Amino acid sequence: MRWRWFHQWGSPRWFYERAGRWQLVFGWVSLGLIAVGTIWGLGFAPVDYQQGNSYRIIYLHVPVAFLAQAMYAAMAVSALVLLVWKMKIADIAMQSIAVIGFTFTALALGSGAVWGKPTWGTYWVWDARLTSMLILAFLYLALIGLRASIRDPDQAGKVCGILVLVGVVNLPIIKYSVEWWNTLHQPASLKLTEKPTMPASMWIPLLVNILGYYIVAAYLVLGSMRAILVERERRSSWVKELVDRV
Amino acid sequence: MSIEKRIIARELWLAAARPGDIVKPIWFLLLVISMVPLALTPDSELLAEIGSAMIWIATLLALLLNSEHFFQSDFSDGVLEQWLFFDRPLAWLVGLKLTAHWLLHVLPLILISPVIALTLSVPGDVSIALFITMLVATPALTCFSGLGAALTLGSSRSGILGVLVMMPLFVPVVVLASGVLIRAMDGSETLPLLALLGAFSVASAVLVPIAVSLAIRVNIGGSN
Amino acid sequence: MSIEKRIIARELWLAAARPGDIVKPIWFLLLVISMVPLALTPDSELLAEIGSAMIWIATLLALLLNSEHFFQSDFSDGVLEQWLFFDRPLAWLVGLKLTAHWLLHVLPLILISPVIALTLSVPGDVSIALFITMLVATPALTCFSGLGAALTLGSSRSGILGVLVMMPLFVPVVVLASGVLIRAMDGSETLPLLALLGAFSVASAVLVPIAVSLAIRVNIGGSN
Amino acid sequence: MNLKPLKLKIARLSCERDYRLLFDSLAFTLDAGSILRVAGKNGAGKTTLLRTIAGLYEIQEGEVLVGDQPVSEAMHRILYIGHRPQVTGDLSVLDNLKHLAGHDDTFLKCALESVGMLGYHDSLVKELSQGQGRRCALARLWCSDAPIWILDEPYTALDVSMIKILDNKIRSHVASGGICLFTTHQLPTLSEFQTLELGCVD
Amino acid sequence: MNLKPLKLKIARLSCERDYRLLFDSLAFTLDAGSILRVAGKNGAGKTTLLRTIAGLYEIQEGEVLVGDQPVSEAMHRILYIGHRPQVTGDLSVLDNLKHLAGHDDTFLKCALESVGMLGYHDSLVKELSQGQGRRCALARLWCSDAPIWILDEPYTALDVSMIKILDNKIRSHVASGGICLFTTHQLPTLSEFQTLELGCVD
Ligand code: HEM
Ligand SMILES: Nc1ncnc2c1ncn2[C@@H]1O[C@H](COP(=O)(O)OP(=O)(O)OP(=O)(O)O)[C@@H](O)[C@H]1O
Ligand SMILES: Nc1ncnc2c1ncn2[C@@H]1O[C@H](COP(=O)(O)OP(=O)(O)OP(=O)(O)O)[C@@H](O)[C@H]1O
Ligand SMILES: [Mg+2]
Ligand SMILES: [Mg+2]
Repeated sequence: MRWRWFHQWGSPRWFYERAGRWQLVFGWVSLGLIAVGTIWGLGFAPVDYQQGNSYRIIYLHVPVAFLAQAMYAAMAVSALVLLVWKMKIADIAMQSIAVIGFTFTALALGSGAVWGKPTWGTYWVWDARLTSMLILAFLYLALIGLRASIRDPDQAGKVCGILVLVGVVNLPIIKYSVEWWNTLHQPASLKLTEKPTMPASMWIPLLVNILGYYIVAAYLVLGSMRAILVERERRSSWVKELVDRV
Repeated sequence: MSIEKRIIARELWLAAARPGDIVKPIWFLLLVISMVPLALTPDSELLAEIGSAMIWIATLLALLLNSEHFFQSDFSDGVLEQWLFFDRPLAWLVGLKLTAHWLLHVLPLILISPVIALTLSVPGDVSIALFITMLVATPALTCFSGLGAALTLGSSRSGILGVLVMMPLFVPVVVLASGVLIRAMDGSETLPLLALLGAFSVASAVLVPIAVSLAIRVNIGGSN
Repeated sequence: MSIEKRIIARELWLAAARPGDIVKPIWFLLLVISMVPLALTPDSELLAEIGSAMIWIATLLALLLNSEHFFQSDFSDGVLEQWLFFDRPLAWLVGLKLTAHWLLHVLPLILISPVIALTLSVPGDVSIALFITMLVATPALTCFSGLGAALTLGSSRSGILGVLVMMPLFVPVVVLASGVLIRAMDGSETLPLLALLGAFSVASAVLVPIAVSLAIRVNIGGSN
Repeated sequence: MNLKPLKLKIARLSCERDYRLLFDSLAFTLDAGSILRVAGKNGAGKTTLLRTIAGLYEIQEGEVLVGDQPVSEAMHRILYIGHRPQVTGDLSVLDNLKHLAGHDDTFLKCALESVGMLGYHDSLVKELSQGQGRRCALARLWCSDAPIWILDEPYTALDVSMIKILDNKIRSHVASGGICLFTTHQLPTLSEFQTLELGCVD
Repeated sequence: MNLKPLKLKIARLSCERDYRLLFDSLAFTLDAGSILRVAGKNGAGKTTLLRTIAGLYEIQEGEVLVGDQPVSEAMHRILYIGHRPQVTGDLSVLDNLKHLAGHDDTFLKCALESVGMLGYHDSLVKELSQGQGRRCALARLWCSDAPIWILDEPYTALDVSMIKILDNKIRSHVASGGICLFTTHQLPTLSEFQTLELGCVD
């Protein structure tokens, strides 16, 4: 069976153009939302009575932390589509999401570490959630490394798909086991799980930001998919046409 | 001979032809463990405290490093692709190979661990717990490292890349196992955790060979 | 291009072709280090105490594992035997290769160690001592593991065997280096030990390539 | 022995590598008793074609039918010997054969005798010369009951006497109802075979 | 180019493997401009002889003199291409040549053109077909100024056109004062060469 681009409908070119339009929309919407959320959060939300102004990093930290995990789920869906329906576009999605997902994970770790210094007095502790986030970063890295080590893109896609799916089974187990491990012998001195009871003027901008980051993720994924698509199809006629037009 | 017997027999012949493969991980374990007091501290109380965890980490590494070339040489001399022509599902053959590997290469490592625990003055009941934990946890680890090796067959000089790819997946096993050890040191109940570990091992022994066979097919050149 | 340039250039091309070879040891180090709190304890005080030694052992392992195939692939595809036809002493070429290897594969590992020390809450001055120790000690270790790899070229699936053959030779280096670390934690004078380590490294950089070239000749088939 | 007659049918088979079409809409049927030589210059795609037919490479487009089954379900009816040694250097000649062919010792020793390697059954494969290693891999032809043989450059490294032995074996295989596909750059000394010339696509 | 004329002298050369005498008190001298084909059946010891002469195997008994020097001190005057690929799969064709032969790009591209591999200089060797890989290894013949060529089964996996190219190259090498030793099981299409038949010892 030949690997298809799409199930029945469309072609790489169709995707390229359609995705281009959506990308434009997503770009502007997310820009608006993030601008509103961030300016509101940084400039107008009230100061936290415990943490002072340092809490404001939440407007970056929480959205990226959410996305770091959501991206893996999206990647798993792509992997399933790739291996079951053999749609090449799913492979491209997987490749894009792996890099962007890793970026978000790294941002979450980085912003968390920066936040940890004023609140906990240290950049890093081996807390359950932090550790499972670190493992997630490793998993993304493993995927990127695995893909980079195989020259043939089709082969690399399938192999990465297998790893992603195995990872899906394992991620909840990792999360559960790490949480359990930590609660066993570490006094619950630092807990991220309890939501700070925030006033609405704090969490509404947060919500706006979260939405904005989700859309910006979609924007980034579409953009990187288009770039990979053109690069993989560089010798096909439609890409040559496209290049000629520019 | 049935195909099953031929697969198992070959593992035995290979083990006889390359005795180093069996001795290497044990040797590695011994050396890493003897580095610990050298590089860290000869203080026997601290050693007893961290001893079982150290043995566990070192065993993990020894096991992983030994399985890094799990399929590599068979792949590059073309024997692995001949398995596709056997009248059996590849996943089944892979399962056999993994089992043989565990028996020949991992079991000796487990059997030696109580002796090593002794040298680090780990208390007796903890070292028994360590022994049982290894017995229950290593099948899952073996399966995962086999998967890592299969996934990276196509990459140039895969080497330890496979192991590294799979390491994030080892985390649950490592965490559960260290839970058992900590409880054993406290003297509290370890059975539920061991049962969990066992379930994990059984599940991976059933499912992972399928993923491995897929990965091998893809790396040989597709056909699925 | 002179033969020297060709040897060095090839190492660069290979590093570019197999970026995994550079990333792998770093990745290994990160994972081993993150296994320690998982398997042992997340207690940051205990971690700070054993942290620098852990990093040191893990770096050692990462370095060794990376050099296990030092000559293997060149040997089996026949490029290494072509070096005998070059108009230069083999020991000189081997020395160049070892140097390039240290720069490309070991140095990154050293550069990253202070960051890792941070995650294990190792105090700042100890982590500086760790950094310097590594800088001074790794040339000797690289030479020795190259020798191990060369000695075992002829044996089947040499793999990590070479490393294990050489491990006993590492002991002096490990002992000296851990001496530096312990003194750094106490706050006492580390310079004499570092000087000793440095002398050891220089001596092995001069002498070991000769031994390596002999071993390679023997394993290619004699002609001494 | 006589084999159950079997057809090998290739339909619309295409393969592209790096945007270069190696073969396009290839179609032919091989009946029991036929020999096909795949010819073409270096890089024409002979190995690729043989491995695709053997089921080792994914079929990009088209079909390969062994009897009525797609090849992926009928690989056990194929004997494939390719460029790679297909034997393990660290094992003895006999153990290698036992693993791949799985008969008893006396039978295998007969097979080794046929390829002139009887005295070597206990030697490790890696201690053999190039040609002796190939002979040992080819000994599998004497142990197999697969009707379809796919041989990629089987004559490589063989001396004149072994080439004759191999030719005879192929002849007797197709005489008893088998099919043989092979490649070679040397002019084969076999007499009756069809030739498929690759490399005329672009 | 014209090479400084050089003699290759083999005296009393013997080799034993596993208590089997492969060759015994072999002695011959090759003058500048001569071609020697080493023949013999599989396992006769051709590869062993060539590698011994090239200085890769330790000399068990006897002497190999390149000019007046023992071979161990004159290995840089020898170009040896053996069974193994002699190239690195992970590097591009051009980088491989650069490392082994060390000329500049334009020169090497000429060499690649001679072996019909010009379009492939950027491909990784492991992505080439068997014959293309061999061609890439043989391209070194076009870059070398070593007077003595030792080629172990150079024709393996080559197609007819490349065999012709190789023959011409060998011919022009000896015409300019070189020496060439080679083995092959195919009847070589070269015209003037001496033959040394191995395998008559026991
Ligand atoms: C490197 C360090 C850190 C990492 C890796 C990290 C990771 C995460 C993750 C993964 C989430 C999302 C949780 C979810 O999906 O429900 C999250 C949420 C959050 N984090 Fe962090 N965090 C770090 C440091 C911190 C610090 C220092 C603070 C503040 C004291 C903090 C406060 C929060 C809060 C308030 C939330 C939102 C609450 C929730 O939704 O559960 N984090 N963090
Ligand atoms: N590494 C080795 N260890 C032991 N014996 C060996 C080794 N390599 C070769 N031999 C033996 O030496 C003999 C000669 O081998 P050699 O490779 O020289 O033969 P050859 O003439 O090149 O044969 P071919 O035509 O098959 O290439 C063979 O009988 C072989 O078994
Ligand atoms: N792994 C690979 N990745 C990319 N391209 C490849 C790969 N293997 C082969 N090719 C390309 O496919 C083409 C056909 O290769 P193939 O091995 O089928 O040729 P062949 O006809 O068997 O040649 P030869 O006579 O040299 O054995 C070649 O041009 C080669 O460059
Ligand atoms: Mg071929
Ligand atoms: Mg030979």
